[in-house]
Amino acid sequence: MVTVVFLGKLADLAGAPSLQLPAPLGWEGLKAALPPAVAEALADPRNRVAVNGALIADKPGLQAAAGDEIALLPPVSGG
Amino acid sequence: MVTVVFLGKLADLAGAPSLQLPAPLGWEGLKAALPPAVAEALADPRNRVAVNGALIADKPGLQAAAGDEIALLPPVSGG
Amino acid sequence: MRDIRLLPHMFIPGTLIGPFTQANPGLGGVCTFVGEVRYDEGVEALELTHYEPLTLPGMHELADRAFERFTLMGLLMVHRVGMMRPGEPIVCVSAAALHRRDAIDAVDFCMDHLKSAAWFWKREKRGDGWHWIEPRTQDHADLARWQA
Amino acid sequence: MRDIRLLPHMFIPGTLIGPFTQANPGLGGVCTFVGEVRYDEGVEALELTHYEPLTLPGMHELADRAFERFTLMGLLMVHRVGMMRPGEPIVCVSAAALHRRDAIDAVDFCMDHLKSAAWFWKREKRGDGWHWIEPRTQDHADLARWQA
Repeated sequence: MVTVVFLGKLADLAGAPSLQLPAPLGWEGLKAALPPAVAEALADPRNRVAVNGALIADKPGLQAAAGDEIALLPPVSGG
Repeated sequence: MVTVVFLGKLADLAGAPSLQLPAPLGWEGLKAALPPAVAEALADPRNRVAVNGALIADKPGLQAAAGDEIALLPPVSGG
Repeated sequence: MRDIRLLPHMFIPGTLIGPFTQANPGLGGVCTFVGEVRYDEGVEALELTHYEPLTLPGMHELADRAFERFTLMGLLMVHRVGMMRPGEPIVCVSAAALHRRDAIDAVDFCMDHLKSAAWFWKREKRGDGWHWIEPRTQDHADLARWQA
Repeated sequence: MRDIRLLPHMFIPGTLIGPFTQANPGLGGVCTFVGEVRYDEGVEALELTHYEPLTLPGMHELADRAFERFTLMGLLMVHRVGMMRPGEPIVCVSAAALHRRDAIDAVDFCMDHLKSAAWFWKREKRGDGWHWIEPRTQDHADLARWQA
């Protein structure tokens, strides 16, 4: 399985802090498995994606294997 | 009497932290009563003069009466 | 002396700063900033979410940059995560240096980056539920000062 | 909360900063700078002379200007006078504000002025006697930043 972690507002959109999806998982597979609002948000370049703690530059090139953790990261918020 | 207080390096030049001089005391009287090295240093505009805690803008206009305190202040040093 | 931490529980800044200062003998100055959760009208609680694999390494990278940019003897950077109440400390950054300019600027630099370029997501609880907080325009302007 | 003092004896900054922070409830941040007498090669002691009728009023004027220039809730400004040994605290400035920028800048502002525009004369004792310390060029440059 691949763990998908939702941070910040994306956790609200997803309705949960994380999700388990079958491995292997690519970009299209990820989007198809997510709630539509989250899949749509991922198109926004301000929402970043990390695999096993490393940010990826090329989101459509995402490749996750069994045991990997994908994090979906909206812009940081604070102040 | 008028008290004359020497601060910083001027205390070294004067050889004492303060001095009592007869009142009334004007600029020329003050200079004449001070050790020559201090009198000379007073010509330097960076050395300021205060009477009773107030800096004076016009040093030659100095007028001190009995009980007054004159302070001779070299540039501050710190860092 | 370098001490970078995420804390899931309440802390008392004085208990960190005393030992930090002692751990940097020979320093000329220590600058410390402590941020607290403000008593904003109607705010009952504040929650700070982080993502462990990015947040702590990000703070270490920020510390590396501070050590490169300023002449420091020590740097303490402690950030709360989790649920907080108004009045509780949320962040403490302390820098020790031979000269005050380095200590003050390093704290300023770290705070600006922690506020709007570190991996934290902050939301506050009001009577009508939770609200995500966006960085203020001022925070972005503060951060831009270091990019020259 | 405003606390401006000249201290003729050793002090422990933590004992001032804790109560100062407590005295400004609702603050967003507190910035504190503590300067210590450095262990400079061969320096045995440091003496700070002041002139009471000018030095303390001068610090109060500086505090007035800080309150005018920044949005502050509180300001603590404590300066040692007299004889000090390396490692002892010499100055402590702490500013409390709703926003960090005001707190940090107020401390920076006060320190720059205390260092080169306040009525103190500093000399250090070395093996061959006492030496007066001149402000560093950097101190004048730091001060000039606020004159724009």
